[in-house]
Amino acid sequence: MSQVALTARRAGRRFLSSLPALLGVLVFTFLLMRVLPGDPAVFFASGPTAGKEEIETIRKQMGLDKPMPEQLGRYLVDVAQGNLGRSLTTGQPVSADLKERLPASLELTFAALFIALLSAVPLGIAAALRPGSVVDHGVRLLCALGVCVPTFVSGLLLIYVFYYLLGYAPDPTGRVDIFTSLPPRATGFLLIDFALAGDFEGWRAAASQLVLPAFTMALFVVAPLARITRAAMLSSLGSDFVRTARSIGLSRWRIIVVYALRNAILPVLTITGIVFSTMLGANVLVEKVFSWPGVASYALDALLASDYAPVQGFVLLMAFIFVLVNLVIDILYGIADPRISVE
Amino acid sequence: MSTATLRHAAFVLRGNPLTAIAAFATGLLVLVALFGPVLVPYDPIASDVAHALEAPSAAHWAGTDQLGRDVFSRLVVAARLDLAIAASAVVLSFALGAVIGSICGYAGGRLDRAVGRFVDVLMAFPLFVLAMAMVAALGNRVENIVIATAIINLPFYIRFARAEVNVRRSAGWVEAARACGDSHLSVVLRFLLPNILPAMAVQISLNLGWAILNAAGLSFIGLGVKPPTPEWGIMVAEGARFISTGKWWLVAFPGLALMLCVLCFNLLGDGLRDILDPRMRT
Amino acid sequence: QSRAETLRYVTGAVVNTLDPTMPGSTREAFAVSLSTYDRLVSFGRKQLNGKWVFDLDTVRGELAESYDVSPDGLKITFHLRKDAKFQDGTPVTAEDVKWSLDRAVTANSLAKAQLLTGSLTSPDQFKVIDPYTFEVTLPKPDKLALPNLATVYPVIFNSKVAKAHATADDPWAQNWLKENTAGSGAFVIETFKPAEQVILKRNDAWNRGPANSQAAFKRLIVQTVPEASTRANLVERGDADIVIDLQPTDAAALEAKGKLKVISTPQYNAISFISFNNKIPPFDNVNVRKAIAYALPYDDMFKAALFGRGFPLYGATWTDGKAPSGGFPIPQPVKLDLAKAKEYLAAAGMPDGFSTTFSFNVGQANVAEPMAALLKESLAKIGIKVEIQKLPDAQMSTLINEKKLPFFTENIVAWLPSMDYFYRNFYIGNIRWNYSSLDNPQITEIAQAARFEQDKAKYEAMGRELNTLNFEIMPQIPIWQASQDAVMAPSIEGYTYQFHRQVDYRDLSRK
Amino acid sequence: MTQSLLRIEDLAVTFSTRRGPVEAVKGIDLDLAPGQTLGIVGESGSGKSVTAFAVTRLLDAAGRITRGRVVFRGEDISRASHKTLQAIHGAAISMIFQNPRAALNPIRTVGLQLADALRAHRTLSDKEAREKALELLKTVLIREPEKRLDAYPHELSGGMCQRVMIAMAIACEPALLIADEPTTGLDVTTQKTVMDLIARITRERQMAVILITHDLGLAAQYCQDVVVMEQGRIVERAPPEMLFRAPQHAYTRRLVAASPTPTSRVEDLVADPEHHVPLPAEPVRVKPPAGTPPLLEVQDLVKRYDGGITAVGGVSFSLAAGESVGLVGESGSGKSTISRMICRLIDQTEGEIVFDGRSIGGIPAREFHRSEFRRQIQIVFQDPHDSLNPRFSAFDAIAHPLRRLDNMSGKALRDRVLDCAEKVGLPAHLLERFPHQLSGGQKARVGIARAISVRPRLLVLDEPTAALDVSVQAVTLQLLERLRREEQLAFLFVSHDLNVVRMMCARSIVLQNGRVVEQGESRRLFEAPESDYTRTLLAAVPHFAGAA
Ligand SMILES: Nc1ncnc2c1ncn2[C@@H]1O[C@H](COP(=O)(O)OP(=O)(O)OP(=O)(O)O)[C@@H](O)[C@H]1O
Ligand SMILES: Nc1ncnc2c1ncn2[C@@H]1O[C@H](COP(=O)(O)OP(=O)(O)OP(=O)(O)O)[C@@H](O)[C@H]1O
Ligand SMILES: [Mg+2]
Ligand SMILES: [Mg+2]
Repeated sequence: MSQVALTARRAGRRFLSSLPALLGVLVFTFLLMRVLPGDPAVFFASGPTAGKEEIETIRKQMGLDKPMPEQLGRYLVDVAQGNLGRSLTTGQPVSADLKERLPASLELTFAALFIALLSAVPLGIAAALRPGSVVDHGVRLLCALGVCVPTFVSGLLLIYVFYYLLGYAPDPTGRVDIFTSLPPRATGFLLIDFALAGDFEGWRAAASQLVLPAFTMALFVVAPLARITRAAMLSSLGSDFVRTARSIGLSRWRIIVVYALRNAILPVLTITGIVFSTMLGANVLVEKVFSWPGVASYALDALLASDYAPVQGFVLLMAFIFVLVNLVIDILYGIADPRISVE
Repeated sequence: MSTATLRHAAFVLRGNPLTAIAAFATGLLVLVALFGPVLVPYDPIASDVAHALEAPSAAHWAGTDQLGRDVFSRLVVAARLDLAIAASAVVLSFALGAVIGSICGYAGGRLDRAVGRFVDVLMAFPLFVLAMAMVAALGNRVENIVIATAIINLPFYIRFARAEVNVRRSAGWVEAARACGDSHLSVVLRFLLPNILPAMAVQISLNLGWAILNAAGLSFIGLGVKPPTPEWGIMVAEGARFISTGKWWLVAFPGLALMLCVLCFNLLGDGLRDILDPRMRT
Repeated sequence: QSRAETLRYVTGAVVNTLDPTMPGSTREAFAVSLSTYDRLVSFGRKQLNGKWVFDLDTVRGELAESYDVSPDGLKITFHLRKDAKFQDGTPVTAEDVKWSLDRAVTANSLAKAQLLTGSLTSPDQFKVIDPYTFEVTLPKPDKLALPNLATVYPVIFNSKVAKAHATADDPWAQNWLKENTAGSGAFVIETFKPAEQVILKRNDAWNRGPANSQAAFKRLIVQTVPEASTRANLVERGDADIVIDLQPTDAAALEAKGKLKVISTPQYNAISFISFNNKIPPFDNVNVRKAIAYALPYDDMFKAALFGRGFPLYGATWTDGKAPSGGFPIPQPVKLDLAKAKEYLAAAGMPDGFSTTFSFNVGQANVAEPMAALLKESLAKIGIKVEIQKLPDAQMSTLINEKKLPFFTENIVAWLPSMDYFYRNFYIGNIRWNYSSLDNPQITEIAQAARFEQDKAKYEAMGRELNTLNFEIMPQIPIWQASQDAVMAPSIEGYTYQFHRQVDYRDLSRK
Repeated sequence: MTQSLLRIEDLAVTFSTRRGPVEAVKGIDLDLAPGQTLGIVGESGSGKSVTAFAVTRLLDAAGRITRGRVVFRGEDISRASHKTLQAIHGAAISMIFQNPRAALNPIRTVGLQLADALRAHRTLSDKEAREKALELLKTVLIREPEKRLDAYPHELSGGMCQRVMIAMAIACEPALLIADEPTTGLDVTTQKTVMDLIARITRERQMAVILITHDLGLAAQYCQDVVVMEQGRIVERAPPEMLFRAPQHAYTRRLVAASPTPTSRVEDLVADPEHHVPLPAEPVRVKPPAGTPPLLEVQDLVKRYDGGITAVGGVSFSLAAGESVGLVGESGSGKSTISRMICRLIDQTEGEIVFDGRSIGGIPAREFHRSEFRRQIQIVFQDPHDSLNPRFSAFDAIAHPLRRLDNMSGKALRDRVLDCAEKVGLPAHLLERFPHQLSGGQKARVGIARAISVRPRLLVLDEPTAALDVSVQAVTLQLLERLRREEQLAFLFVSHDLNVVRMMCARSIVLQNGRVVEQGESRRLFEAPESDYTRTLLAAVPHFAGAA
């Protein structure tokens, strides 16, 4: 179908047009990291007898002895070849680390987004159906409550209550109970891998491990999602075409779902994209609190250690995902809204 | 503000008790920020190790911290700094973002695309990590926390202002202003900017809360305001370390203050949206 | 294996390599290497105040069955155990020992600098006598030569396996060994996720435990849990078996609850300092340094920041102003005395005080931050205005290395905590660990001489002289030795405080 | 009328607003026989739509029927349950709305929406629904109906959208069709085809129709009976010939007089003898000495937008001082583009503009605000509301060009503003108000006052009355005419209403697709058009049959 071709072409064009932004991110991060006053070589040469020589060794290893423009040039060439450098914190190539850890972050983010959407959209709709009512105010208060606690506090509290006091939740130490044997890695997403392996015991272990951190993260994004859903629903419920739908005698549910909601989904989709990217980058604290072996906490440690390569790699990855998510949202938008593909 | 706007605001507030409460609480908060330091019972940074980690009592309403400092006094005194951080960060990003965004939205074309690219670069950054990196690079002084928070907010303001101006730029009154002899720049600054202000007020209000949380997050990983200055974020971050030992007051009270403050801003933002929503006006 | 046969250890730090000599390897990596590799010798242990600690003075065989030192102290001969096998089943021979020690002194690694302190510098010093006899030659008799071989670096590799993975660029197989082991240790790596977790299983063939036994646990989990309070929760709920890096407050609380076993050992090879850069005014003035030394609220700091968990190094009385002992460190005769502090300040020509910044790093914030707040408050009373600066760890170490921080707090650790070792490594030369940038010819001379002093009494006298001198110059203020709080399930036994301040998993067993 | 289809008895509707309850419809009675076509006319806000929505019970949540009954086929539906209403909607009563594009779901294909309408009341398989939908599209005379079935509303023109709307409305053969301003916003030519279609279909199916409009001509042409509403009340009901020949009620008289017809003159527009101030006589134009350049001369003006749209493709004309020239053409023909170029708000792509003998086409629009000609060419915009900065009071709006272009301030400024306000008939006490506190007519006056405050010589009027009610339009047109005669202004008058142009302009220019089709004396042009296009335009203008 030409619709598909059109969408593909638009997506391709958008992707190409975002490449300069990626390059910008790359260079900017590189420079930002060099501005950091910490010298990674000194930090990692922390052995009890570390001397000048050891520091120099590490510096040479990292290529820090070269002039800055040359370092940048080398870095760009390396990145173009898919080499993101080596992390001093883990001693592994950054790309390997990221590959290992990204599924963890993604799984968490998806789960959180899922929980958030599942609660935000119905809440938003409920509020929009009766604007100004008790329900509306209740939803508003509920959402505002969610965003007003820093994630690290809500995370620690949840752990305290559900793990320490009640013992309902498994120990908050990563993606799966340490005594559960891992499934063969197919996708890196434990829920999927366990399911593929047919290990439902394991699946449950992984899922229960996921609940608290995902919930902590979701709490924070329910508000913007619900807010947008409400606004979009209000505006589509008040629109002319909904009036038309009423005038031809469609049932109330059909009007709400097929006419109002389908149209209201569009702005929600846009926000979901933004929320997803910000969550992925901003769940540093949640990952820290829950010992989640994701990319954000990885970058945080590296940042505090002035370990350049992982931070640069992480930022590049995030930017790339950002572009990708935008692309996906764009395509979805194109599918959901036929008006887009013209213009 | 015209009287009609005030009247309209009063009307919305009456139908919207949450916003009214939030507005009242925000006012209270501002008062605390202004006069708190002269009202508190104790010196917020004077230690008293003999009375460290005492639970709330009549002498110390919110208990004492690790150094025996009065938590309540610290909370009250912190209000000023926290509000100042939030306000200045938001004002900074708003001022920059609104001007840049309006100009782009009005001018369109190449400039718009170029700035759009720049905004894309910023947006593509994992923002919290960017803030961390900036604070780490510039040093964790209050100014730098403000700057970092402002910069990570900037793209949203630019986009918002751009979109708002874009829908207005072909309005009759914009062309009329041109016909009356205004230059493009003056149209942007004197006509469009004031007109998008109300819409941006909502964004500002929501962002105020977010800025405070952001500062708290930075504190949590050790990049916050310098000790021993009282600041809610730091107090929560430090208190969080005591959750497991049952010293609940150390995290509960600052957390509550933070929560209340952010809650107020959020509810206020929601309310503002209603006040400013033209559809609510008849 | 059952849960009881598994040891789960949680830590805030990370393991980043399996080769402990890799530049940049973390402390947790050392701990893992203790279980995966054997060394020629290891330290014994002794009881101190009812707690097991390592004993620097007993060096016992590990892969070596025994060793002899020649009368002139220049030759050490090791007789290897004949029943020792690498994890691939091949026997451990003198060839392997030679290759491993050659690597230690040749390759660019952490081992090189460490072994230097024991006069071990060249492959020429290592000789294979026969497959089970190995000889080390020293240029001068050196007390630290043997202890150095018991540190974490001179691990014995399976040279055949390692060589098979060596390349022209990497003759010592450093890249391969980073992620793989070729040792003879008590445990075998099962999974290694850098910065996340390491799971090890018992090497049943290993017999270097007490009475030639195996390790007690069948399985060992070393897991990174960044949040300190979560670690406390884990061990309290019995999900983790042992943890050593809790916050002082959590350790105190858990001890008070009495459900768990808490073994607090002052880290007596480590010292926390309030340091000045003696080259940056006004700290180049000894009276300023002394003024500060008398203006610190030691007791409050010890109580509020450390919850009293450690060994204070202040508040002593030296009768005639001379150090009573030649050991290091010893409690200093300082205490909070603002009148005296003011006098010193006046003597320094700054009766009205001055302004300065005091730095500490983020990683130590939970102790350093309350300490800094108290310090600031107290110094303000004698007119010194302090601004507190909290630095990310990498920045702090860079600034210290560049000698740019005027006033800060830091810790040091000595693996081989003899008096001269401390003075030589922490008070001499333009090196990072010389926090005070001290350059005192007298201290330098005595410390260097003490290194090779074999006479115990003379050595003690030298120590006393150094300590006295050190107190007079006051280059920095030792404040305490913080405790290592090992919190463990009541069933865990055998915990020993080790020189590397990590848990030697081989020590532990379950009742 | 023995058996009435719909009977409205004493219907009243109240809205609750923040200023308290507002009674929008204040007790109306109406009767409609099956197959009858009834027009409802009246000015904006008179309650026409509210009546329609009340009948169909599609009112906003804020509105409530407070009184009266709506009897449909003998059953009172003013308090019927949700279920009953759902059964009636579409099947017995259906509606067509203004702005057809917004009234269709933008992300659902036309075919599906038609199917929705069909299946709301019968069970049909997908295939049957599609076939029925296709049939409906054929009924409403859409070209290539098979293709349109899968089209989205944005892929159709406004007229086509309205046809789809009609198809949806008749899908289930209702007995009553309510059309609320079905052609507002459509071109005159499209308006005619759509109205003809509605008329034909309803006649064929013997459906009763309520046609709501503010265009008296339209009502006259298509309805058997017309009711006039004013402020929520019905003031008169009569067949159109009667109504327009001999209006009974004063309001109706005013309305009829204010509606421009092919023969009306500006002088006669306002039928309110008390307030009628006679216009000054047309000033005698002294023939300028030979060689004097015209005030404005436009040569081969071309405007191409990015994307290759040629909005204006080579237009030339000239305009003398004090002259009024009309610019007509259907939507999109380039009228606004030309006026903007002449006002130097946008740059032309090619061509020359000469003002008073001096070229101004060369001054870029960006720089024109510094030019001495800025004050000489002013513009009045289409939508009076949209053309006022919501944050400026009326005073500021009028004073703005004076401050900017004449650097006036203080008392001089105040005097001049008051002077201008008086000229346009704006009471001084309104000057402190903000746009949203002014009525449409008042806003139009502010816009005009602003334009004339700097004493321009050329006033470009871009559809200055398109958004106004007829009676307000009449007053505004008179005002403009007076200003022109008194101040010796030249007008470039843009409009799509041929009757208005004919009345206001001595000469007219007809545009189609950015090109001049015909130009000349207005009277001649409209009486004996030379081009087919002008003829179609004229034929499409609705007219009162036999009106004087
Ligand atoms: N939702 C509402 N809330 C409050 N008042 C309303 C609402 N809808 C309509 N009204 C009021 O009811 C009156 C009648 O409005 P209505 O829409 O019926 O006018 P109309 O005759 O259709 O005018 P137009 O020609 O502009 O469509 C107006 O004064 C209007 O302000
Ligand atoms: N900014 C623009 N970019 C691209 N095309 C435009 C732009 N403005 C107008 N056009 C196109 O130029 C053509 C002429 O538009 P213009 O607004 O001059 O028409 P008009 O005669 O004033 O119509 P209307 O009666 O609807 O106001 C139209 O086809 C329109 O789509
Ligand atoms: Mg209407
Ligand atoms: Mg136009």
